[in-house]
Amino acid sequence: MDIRVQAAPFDFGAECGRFGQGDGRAGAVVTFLGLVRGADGMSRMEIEHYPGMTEKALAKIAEDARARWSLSDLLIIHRYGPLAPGDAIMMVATAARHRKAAFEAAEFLMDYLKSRAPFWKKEFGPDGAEWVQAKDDDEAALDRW
Amino acid sequence: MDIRVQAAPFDFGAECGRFGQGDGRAGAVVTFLGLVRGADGMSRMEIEHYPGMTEKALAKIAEDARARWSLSDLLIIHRYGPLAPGDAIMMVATAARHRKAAFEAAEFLMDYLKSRAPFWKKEFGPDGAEWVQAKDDDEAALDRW
Amino acid sequence: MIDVLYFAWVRERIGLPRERVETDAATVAELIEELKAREDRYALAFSDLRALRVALDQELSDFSAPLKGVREVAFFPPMTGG
Amino acid sequence: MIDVLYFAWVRERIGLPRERVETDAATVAELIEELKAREDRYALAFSDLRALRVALDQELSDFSAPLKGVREVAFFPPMTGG
Repeated sequence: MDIRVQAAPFDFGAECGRFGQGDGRAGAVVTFLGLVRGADGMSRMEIEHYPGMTEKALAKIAEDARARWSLSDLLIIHRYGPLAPGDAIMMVATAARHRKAAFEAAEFLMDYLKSRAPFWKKEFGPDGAEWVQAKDDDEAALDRW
Repeated sequence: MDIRVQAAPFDFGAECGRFGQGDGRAGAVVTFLGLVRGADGMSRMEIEHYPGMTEKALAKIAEDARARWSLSDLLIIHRYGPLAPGDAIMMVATAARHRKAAFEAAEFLMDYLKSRAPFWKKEFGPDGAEWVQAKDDDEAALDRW
Repeated sequence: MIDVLYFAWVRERIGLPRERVETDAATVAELIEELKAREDRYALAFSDLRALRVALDQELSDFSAPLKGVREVAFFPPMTGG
Repeated sequence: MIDVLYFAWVRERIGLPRERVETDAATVAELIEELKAREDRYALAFSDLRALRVALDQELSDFSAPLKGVREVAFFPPMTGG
């Protein structure tokens, strides 16, 4: 299990290559990568976070996932600071015996990361800067767990 | 979009590293990796398939996914032939604007691959060889789509 | 003449991966009856149709489907890919 | 004395990321009323509480929660990570 909050870029391919494999326990690995989209004329993004609370919130979300599904491995990486279109923002990965647990745990992590980890995105576009608004959908996504 | 049916190993990390990124269209990438578990004393596995039908079935499943979700990229790799515990059996990857579509499309691909693509697994263990039996769960998983 | 293919344990029970069959069977079910009448190994392989699937010209089908125009019939157990 | 932290547009409206506040407020809601009474920029930042979230000692909480024993209060908009 590994949780990282960092300004530095990470290498999604390299993380996937070494995640959850090699011990023979996992039959299923699911990974999710969140990227800055280049659409809508956005030129850059900045992510602010709450040092201290971020780490606690991510640890809690990861613990909740591990209590609910039997996972042989789990990874969360989330960046903060300035980002450009195409950049990797964050990733999660889960490993389990069967695909259902790996998929469900990855979606659970994403749903809680979206609405319960203290990150805030600000987009800089042709019309100036704007804080990304939380979507009602994202809050509603928690209801299924 | 890329679909490969092959006896050769593939490099999950390298595939993840070059999938769905770089064009700025995707905000979400989901990947799934299926591995041979080392549990239960299994010493090796063999996967048989139906050349010709396999390619058609996978193309159909991929087309169905693309008709249903707006995907900026899609990848399916499935191996056949002899495999050892820890080996990668197959992977799928999906790229979309938002996480919901990427997750759903990846799960759709997996559910249909399990029950509609002509692959058969045979496991070799301490008590001899046995064809893996399809699970009722796997057939039932199709009902949600 | 029709190509008949067998996969997984169906192939193992019948003892060959494919054969050309001379038949006037109108449906898959009739073809199966003809094959079962041949030899015990066929009767054994086709003893429980619920455990079998059929593809006609590489598309999943069912036992009541007509064989007219079909060039390739394949029998196999439920698939276990992924 | 309590540390009060602001993030995202709350930080921008109030114009600083954190401050130490001398207060006898019993609840978060009372602390907000004290802050709003200070200056327009506070009144503006706290004008719509539905658009705000609060964390007490780095755990999400709510506006009716007591402040007794709390060392750090943070105000911010709904989170948008992932």
